[in-house]
This record gives sequence, C-alpha cells and structure tokens, in this order.
Amino acid sequence: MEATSLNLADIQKIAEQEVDFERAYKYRINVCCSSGCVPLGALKVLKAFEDAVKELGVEKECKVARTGCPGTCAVGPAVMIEPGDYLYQNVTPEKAREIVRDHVVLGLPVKEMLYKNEAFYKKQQRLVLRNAGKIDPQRIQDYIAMGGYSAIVKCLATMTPQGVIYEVSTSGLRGRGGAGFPTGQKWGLVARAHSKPKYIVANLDEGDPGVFANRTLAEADPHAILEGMLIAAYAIGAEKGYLYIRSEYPLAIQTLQKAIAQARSISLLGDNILETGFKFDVELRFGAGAFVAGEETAILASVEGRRAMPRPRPPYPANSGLWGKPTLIQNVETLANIPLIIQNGGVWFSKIGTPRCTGTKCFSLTGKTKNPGLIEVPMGITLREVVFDIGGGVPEGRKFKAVLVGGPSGGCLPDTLLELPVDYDSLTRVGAIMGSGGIVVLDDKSCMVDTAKFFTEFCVDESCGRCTPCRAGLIRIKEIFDGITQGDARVEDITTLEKAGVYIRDASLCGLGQTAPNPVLTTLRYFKDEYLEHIQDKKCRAGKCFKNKEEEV
Amino acid sequence: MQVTEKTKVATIWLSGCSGCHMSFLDQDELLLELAKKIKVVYSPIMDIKKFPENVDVTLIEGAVANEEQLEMLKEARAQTKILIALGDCAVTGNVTALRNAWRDSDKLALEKAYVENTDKNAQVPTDVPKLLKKVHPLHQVVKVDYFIPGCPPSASVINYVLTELLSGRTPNMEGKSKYG
Amino acid sequence: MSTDDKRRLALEKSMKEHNYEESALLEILHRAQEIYGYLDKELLMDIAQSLHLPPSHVFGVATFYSYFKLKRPGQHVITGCLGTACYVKGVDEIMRAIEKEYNIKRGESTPDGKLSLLVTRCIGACAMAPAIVVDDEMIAKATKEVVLQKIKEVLGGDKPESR
Amino acid sequence: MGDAIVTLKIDGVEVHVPEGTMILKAAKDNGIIIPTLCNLEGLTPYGGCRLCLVEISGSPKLFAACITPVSSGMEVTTQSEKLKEYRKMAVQLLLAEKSHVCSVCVANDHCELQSLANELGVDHTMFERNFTKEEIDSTHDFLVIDRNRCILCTRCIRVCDEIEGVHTLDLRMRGKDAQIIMDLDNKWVNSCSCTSCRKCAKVCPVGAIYIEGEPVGHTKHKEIAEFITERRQRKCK
Repeated sequence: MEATSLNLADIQKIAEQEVDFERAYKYRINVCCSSGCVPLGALKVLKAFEDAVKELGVEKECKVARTGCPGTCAVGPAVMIEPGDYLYQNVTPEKAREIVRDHVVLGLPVKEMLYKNEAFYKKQQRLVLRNAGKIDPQRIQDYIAMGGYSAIVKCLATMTPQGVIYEVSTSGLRGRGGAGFPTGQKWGLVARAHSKPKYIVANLDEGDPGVFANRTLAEADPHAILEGMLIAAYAIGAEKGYLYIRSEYPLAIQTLQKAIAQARSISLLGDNILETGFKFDVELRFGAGAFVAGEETAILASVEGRRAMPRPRPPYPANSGLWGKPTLIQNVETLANIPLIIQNGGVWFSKIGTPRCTGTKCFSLTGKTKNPGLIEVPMGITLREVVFDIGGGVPEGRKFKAVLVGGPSGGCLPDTLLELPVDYDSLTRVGAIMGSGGIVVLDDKSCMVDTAKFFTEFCVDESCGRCTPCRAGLIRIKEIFDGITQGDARVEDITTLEKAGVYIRDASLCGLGQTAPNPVLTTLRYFKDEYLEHIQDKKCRAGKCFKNKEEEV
Repeated sequence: MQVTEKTKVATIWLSGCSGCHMSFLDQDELLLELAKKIKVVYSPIMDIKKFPENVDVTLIEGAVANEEQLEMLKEARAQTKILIALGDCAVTGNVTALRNAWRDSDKLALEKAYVENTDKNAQVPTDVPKLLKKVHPLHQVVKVDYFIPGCPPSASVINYVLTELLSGRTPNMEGKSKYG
Repeated sequence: MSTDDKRRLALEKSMKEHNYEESALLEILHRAQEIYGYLDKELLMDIAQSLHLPPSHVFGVATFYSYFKLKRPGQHVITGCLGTACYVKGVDEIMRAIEKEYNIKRGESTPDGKLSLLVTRCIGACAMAPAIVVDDEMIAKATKEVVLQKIKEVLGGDKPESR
Repeated sequence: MGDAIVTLKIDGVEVHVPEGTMILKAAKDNGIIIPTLCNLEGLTPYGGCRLCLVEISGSPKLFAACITPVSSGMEVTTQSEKLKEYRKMAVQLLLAEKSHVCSVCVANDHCELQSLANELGVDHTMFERNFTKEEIDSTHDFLVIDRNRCILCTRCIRVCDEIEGVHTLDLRMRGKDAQIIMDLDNKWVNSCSCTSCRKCAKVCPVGAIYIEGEPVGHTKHKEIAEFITERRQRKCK
C-alpha cells in the first residue's frame, strides 16, 4: 500500500472505495487457507479456483479471495461463495472448476457439495469471528470495508480515554483468557497507575492442547486484534504493545507480521496515528513451547526474555508489570471484542449472553464429535446445545460419556450436567473452568481414568517447578495413576489422590497449579466407579488400560 | 483387659541393621517398667520359630526387600492388633531402598555384592530368598498403625510411643519425628 | 566467507537489531536455532557474552522452553501431536508403533542420526486428529499403516541403525 | 517502603509494622514464627516452598506469608488444622521427591527440612519415596553439590546473584526436571564465573551444597540472615 499518512476521515474513504470496488463483483469465492485447511490442500484449491475463473472468463464478476477459517474444520478444504454464504465442503482442485461453472457461470449452486449442517451455524453467534472466512486477512482494506478501524477512529475523534473505559465497563466484558476478570476494571487499574511508560501485552500463547481459537482468530482477522490493542492503548495511555504468540503458529505469525506492516504503512500504528498525535506500536514476541507462559506473570517474564516462571502477586501487573511498569495483559479474544463494543456501545454488548457473563465465547470443539471445529456461542448456552446441536453428537453410533471443558486443567463433566449453562461461574461451580475455550467430547470408548492421567501428565510436563505442590505433587498423582492403570494400586490410593489434588489446588502459586488437579478431582467426583473398577477388578470398561505393563518395564 | 494379663508384644527384624532393636534395648531401666506391662512373645533375640497368634503390638524394624520378608510381614499383620513401623528403613525404605533408583535393582544388587566386589568364589548365590524388584517401606505393603522414624529412633521416643499406647492414648509425634 | 562466518554474521545482525538487549534473549535464541538448527553450548556462550548475560541464565532459558533444541536433530524428524484431540483419537498407538518399528523412544534420535521421534503438545490441527508430522508434512487423520509407510518413503531405502 | 505504620492482627494479636512489610516478617518481629524453607531474610522472597501459607479472614484462598504484604485491618491466622495439614503435605512431598536419606546425609541434625518434619510430626509420607540418581558434582576444590538432596528452594541461586553478584548458579529445565546448574551446566571445576565464595553452601537449608571436609553444622553456625544483611550493608557503602 502506497499511502503513508492518513487522517481520521481517510479511513471512511477507504471503506467506501473498497465497498464500491467489491460491488463490481457479482460473486466472491472465499477459500479457507488457515492452518486447518492448508494441510488438506487448500492452496491447490485456491489456485484451481483462480485458474477456473480465468478459464471460464468470469474474472470480472467473480473474485477469488484467500480467507481465514469459517470454523468447519471437519470438512476442509472449505470454500464459501457469497452472496448467500454457500459453504462447500471437502473441495478438491478438480471440483473447483465444476463449482465455478455451475455456481458462478450458471447460477446454480452445486447442492451435493454443500455443507448440510444448519445447526452448526444456527446456534452460534459470531461476533469475535465476525470476519472469519469472509475477508482476506492479508488485505487491510478488506477489514476496513467491514467497518474495521472505525472504532479507533471513533475513540480518537469523539471519546476520552475515560469514556472508552466506561463503555468497556458497561459492556460487562470479562477476560477471555480463562479467569474472567472484568476487563473494564482492569483497564481502570492500569489507567490510574502513576508510573510511566505503560505497556500492553496481548496474549496469544494458546498452550492448551486441543485449543485453536486464538490461532484461527489471528489467521482470519488479525486487524481486529490490532484495533483492540489500539483502543486499549488509547484508554490506558500505553505507547508500546507486545503481542506474545506461540512459535508453533507460523501462519498466524506471518499474517500478523503482514497486518502490523500494513497498519504501520497507513499510520494506524506509529508515532502519529491518523495525524492525531496518538502514539502506539506493536511488536511481536514469540513463545517457545511453555504452557505456563500463558499465566499473566509468567508471560511478563517471557516477554522480558527470562524463564517463564510465575511470580507472586502483589505487586499486580496493573501496577508493576513489564520492567516494573504498569502493564495491561489481555487475551486476544478479549481484545477482538473491543472494536464491536466501541462501535455499538457497551449497553448493546451487555445484552448478549447472560447478565453476569456478557458476550460470546469461542470454543474449539474436538474429540468424539461429528462436527469438530471452531465455534462461537453466546455465554449461557447449555453444554447439550454445544455438544449435540452444534457438534451433532457423537459419531459412529457410540454413546456420549463426558465432556471436558477448559483444556488440560479443565473438568470432565458427565451427561447429568449437560443442561449446565456455559459461563464462568457455572463451570467453576462444577469443578471445571472456562480456560481458553477447549471442549473435548468423549465417548464410551474413552476411559476416564486414562483421560485424567493424560491431563496430569501434561501438567507435570508443563509445571515450571517453582512451587512444591505443583512440581512435587503432580508427579506423585501421575505415579498413582500409573499404578491404577497398570493394576498396581490399592483403594487407599483414591484418598491419596483426593488429598493431594485438593492440596495442590489450594496451595499452588499460580493458576496452572491451582487448576491442574481439576481433571483428577472431577473424574473422582463424577466417575469414581471407574476408578474402583480399575483398582478392585483390574478392569477398564473402555479397554484402554492394563495393556502396556510388560512393554514399559 | 485383666490386670494380670500382660500386653503381648512382638518385634521383627527385616532389612535393617538391627540398630532399632539396639535402641529398643537402650531404654535401659525403663525396660523394667515396661516389662511389668508387656510380655515379649516373638523377637530376633528370642528363639521362637513361628510368629504367634493374637499379638497386641508388633514393632517392625527394616524395610521389605525380599519375598520371605514380604510373607513375614503379611503374617505379622494378620496376627497383630497394632503394627508399628520402627525406624527409617521401615518408615521410608532408607538406605536399603537406595537401590530403587536403579532399574532391575534386584539383580544388580546381588551382582554387585557377590560378584563385582568379591575376590573369591564370585557367584550369585541361589539359596537366598528372591529379592523384590523394589524395596518397600512397610506401609506400602500392609496397613501400618503407627510410625516411629529415626535412624535409629531414640530410646525415649520408642518408650514414649509404647507407654502412650499401653495407657490407651494416641501418641502425638510432633517433635518426635526426627528422621536420621 | 565460510558458512560458519555467514551464520555468525546473520546472528550478529539479529542481535544488533535488538540492540543487544537482554529482553530479546528469546528472540535471539529463536533466530539462532533457525540459523544453526540447534543450540549447542558454544553458541549459547557466544550469545551470553554478546548480550552480557550470565551463561547460567542463558542456559536456564534455553532449557526451560521445550521449543529450543540443544541436540542436533535427526535428518528426518517425525513429530507426533500429543494434544488432547489427537490423544482421544488414538495418536498414542501410532507413536507406539513407530517406537517399536525403529526401536526408538519419544524425544530420541537413532544412533546414526537418521531419524528423530519427537512429540509436541498440540499443533492446532485438532479437527484432523490424530496428526503426525513427517518432515514438515502433516498427515491428517493418521493411521498406523499410513504413517509407517510415509516414514519408509522419506527414509528411502536405508533403514536407520537401531539401538 | 513508606514510614506509614500499618495495624493488623496476627493470630488475634494486634501488631504495628511499617507499610510494605511482609506478613512473615511482621509475625516474626512479634514473636510469631511461621515455618519456611525457601525464604531467607536478605534475599528476594521466592514464594516457592509453600510452607508459610496463612489464612487471611475474608478470603477463601491461602497466602504465602513471605510474599504477601500486610495491609491495614488484616486478620491473619498462622495456625489452624488445615494449615498444619498443608504444611505436613509440603514436607511430605519434598521428602518423597528425592533421596532424602538423613542417616547418610552431611546435614543430618543441621537440616531445615529434617527439623520441620520433626516439628510438624511428619512421621511418614503418604507417597512412595523416590530414590534418585541425580548427578553429584564434587569437582570443585571444596564445594560439593548433591542434587539428590536439593529441594529447589533457589536460595543458592539468589545469594549467588543478589549478594555475590556473579550469577554462576541458575536452574536448568523446568518442573520435575529442574536442577541447579553452574554456568552452561558445566562441572563446577570448569565454572568461569564462580568465585568460590561459599555463600551457596552457607544458605543451603539441606545438605545439597556443602563444603567438603567441613561439618555442615560448622558451615551454618553463623546466623545466616545476619551474615547476609552485613554483606548487603558492606555492598551499599
């Protein structure tokens, strides 16, 4: 992009131009090229569409765009044709030509290839993922055309920082990183802190196995994150932001790098943003494979180039964060909500979801589900709706057994809790957590003891080693699990598991340790009979355990 | 319990150095007091072959390292009302369990002792009880009612625990749990 | 200029870009691993000296994060995803099959350095679980047979030395 | 730290301490001893061992006294059944983590972990004890590290960095694999930064770092906190 210095009005102009430009096309073919679809051949499909459009002479009326993920990872490569949001599944390069011919040239959608799962989208409410799968994440104009960056313009032109914080507080938005701290309150704390400079750290260190919501967001709509950071920076008075991202996400990194460069090139980042004198810039920082770095004090240590060991609080990062300066740490999903709140008002947002947990939440739906993928649902939706309506239930005619909510330190919930509304408080009450939004469905072929053991192993590997309960306790739990799954355990071991689990939960220094026993404690709470079966009868009803004893010795 | 009927006490020596038994004997004149209340029915310092039935209290020194000891411990547990782990080996495994750090330590231990570190007639004996894969403290194998750590435990702590138990009280081990 | 010098120059450039700031240690370790493939002690000492950091601090950081490799990886690298979704869908059995076939354990390389078997916690391909990455190519919805076949292919004719 | 004085209650006793004081210190200055392992006056508090957990009324959570500053009107409980059980649990976990065989340890009778187990009445561990074969490095002229006894309190790392100022020691790996290292995980004799100042041995609460040929009791006979404070002052001048 050639323009260098824009002012507030120019954003509106770009948007209008872009809309006009888009209007020239009758059709728009969005090919999902996110990390999910690329391994399935999405880039070849993209090329095939481009060729087919040229070959069939419809390049003037049909635009082929490379977009982010529409969420239906199960049926990739996925291609969406607008208008009408026709979603084609399992598209191959061979099918591309057929689709262009029938749908674009003849105007007849190819019914057999369409994604036929209405419920998947029907129960969703896509706010954070508003642009996912619809815009080209590599073109800032696409984002602007969808109303992007109009929120920061609104802030700069008409709102005071206090006004922005007020709006965010009104919205009731809570941090999406897991703990659910009220966002507006957090911003107020940093804004009121005296010392300077102030920093923002955007957390994209999605370490939970089985969770890919933040990655998809970054790959599909990177500017939404950047705009959220800009607004936050304006509100709290920060001049520098760090976006901490997992290095295992190469495509997301690339997309963000490009987005930052584009934003800089039209003075949406830099020393004099949109000629208002507002100054803010973003730097990427790369994680290196440490789950604990998602913890808010550990991420600070990591951004400072140290071992990602959580440190005690107080002092809280709001007063003493990066290099001892006031720092706002925010998950990227939280940030992506911000532009919408500014555009539509906090009151509008507060009406979505439930009164105590407003808005929506993205979940990665995986495991034994018919429709794995990325979904976004209003807070308060029931687990049943997520698992059976959106997820389509359990495949291969198996029986639903449990659903794991909240990643490796979440809780395993049985079918009796399916009517539970999904929100921070309800989940905590039953021993699970929102975490970073992983929902894994387990069927009757899954062993609950084995599952709890798997998560404990994960937490053992990821423990930083600073505090006794987490470092020395989790490994003991894991060893007891080894005994149970190899037929070498006593009934008293269950008591030991419970005692150790409760101790680790209560006595650990940081969130990782405090939540790590959740899978153990919830499976003990809801599936104790399976533990007893393993210990007393040496029987695993799922047929998973007691297999490998000889091998491991 | 009739006044005339003394509490039946047994002591067992598993994998340990006998130091705990020495400490037991170190109660000196307090032993005389004890003797008024207890009758030792089985002990390595007595010549009794079979572990008796209906024992009230059994003190066990040493960890469980071989199959014979495992059987002995189970037998003792079955016949005893109150079983006490005496000393660090019985409570933690202690020095005897150091071999647990090695894989196949049962074979390794014998080879080290009988082959590598001997000049004459180097061979692994076949007439010793089979070693267990790992050395276990007592409470990993059977239920243990009380623990007296120490290497060896001091005579006064042993006396304290026994006196408390004989008076029907539960010993409080705070300040009396010194390992080593 | 030798390859070594070129690499050193590239590393130096990266450090300079970051003003030799100690807070850029992670970035520089990333870059160094990109350039050299892995981080050996000599390299870590070099970085420590350039950034004026205690060597133990640099070593502590490099070993804290599982992404950094201190040993030279094998010519061919198989990475199994041990994320939740992959585990639920049975990646463990596939890994076991590879371990058995090549007599190698997770996290190890064959003695001749031909093959490394690594695990990672989630590559984010959860909807296509189980996922195994063979030399940068991801096998989605992997099965034992497909993976073993693929490994055979990338190895060509030669069978790696087993332990 | 300001001059303001904060009034709070510890175990029902009203105490007055300067603002910013940690609960642990406030308690100690008023004669209430809270057990600790990783804490050492004069070094940056670490909050790792979790022995000094206390209850603060109004919160369901537990707080590590060494890293929680006092605040006005706070009501702290340092002794309760739950806290005692949790302290015993921490000691049990540490005892079970590595080969803590007191009878053959140089620090026998001078070990803070051993005496805590004694005081708290940890007469056994509910977990199987681990016997480890971590590396013992005795290459240094007189300093020895036996990693099988290390409880990762990091006092040695902190004293090396904050008082001696050389940062020879640090941690490698993480979690259960974490270990104390010298420089680039070198043998001690090859350390390029170690000044052989012996501070690490003096602050080690267990027998993990010790001076060869010198009884541990002798190494540690001097009040460590005093020693460090004195060093600190000397440094300031």
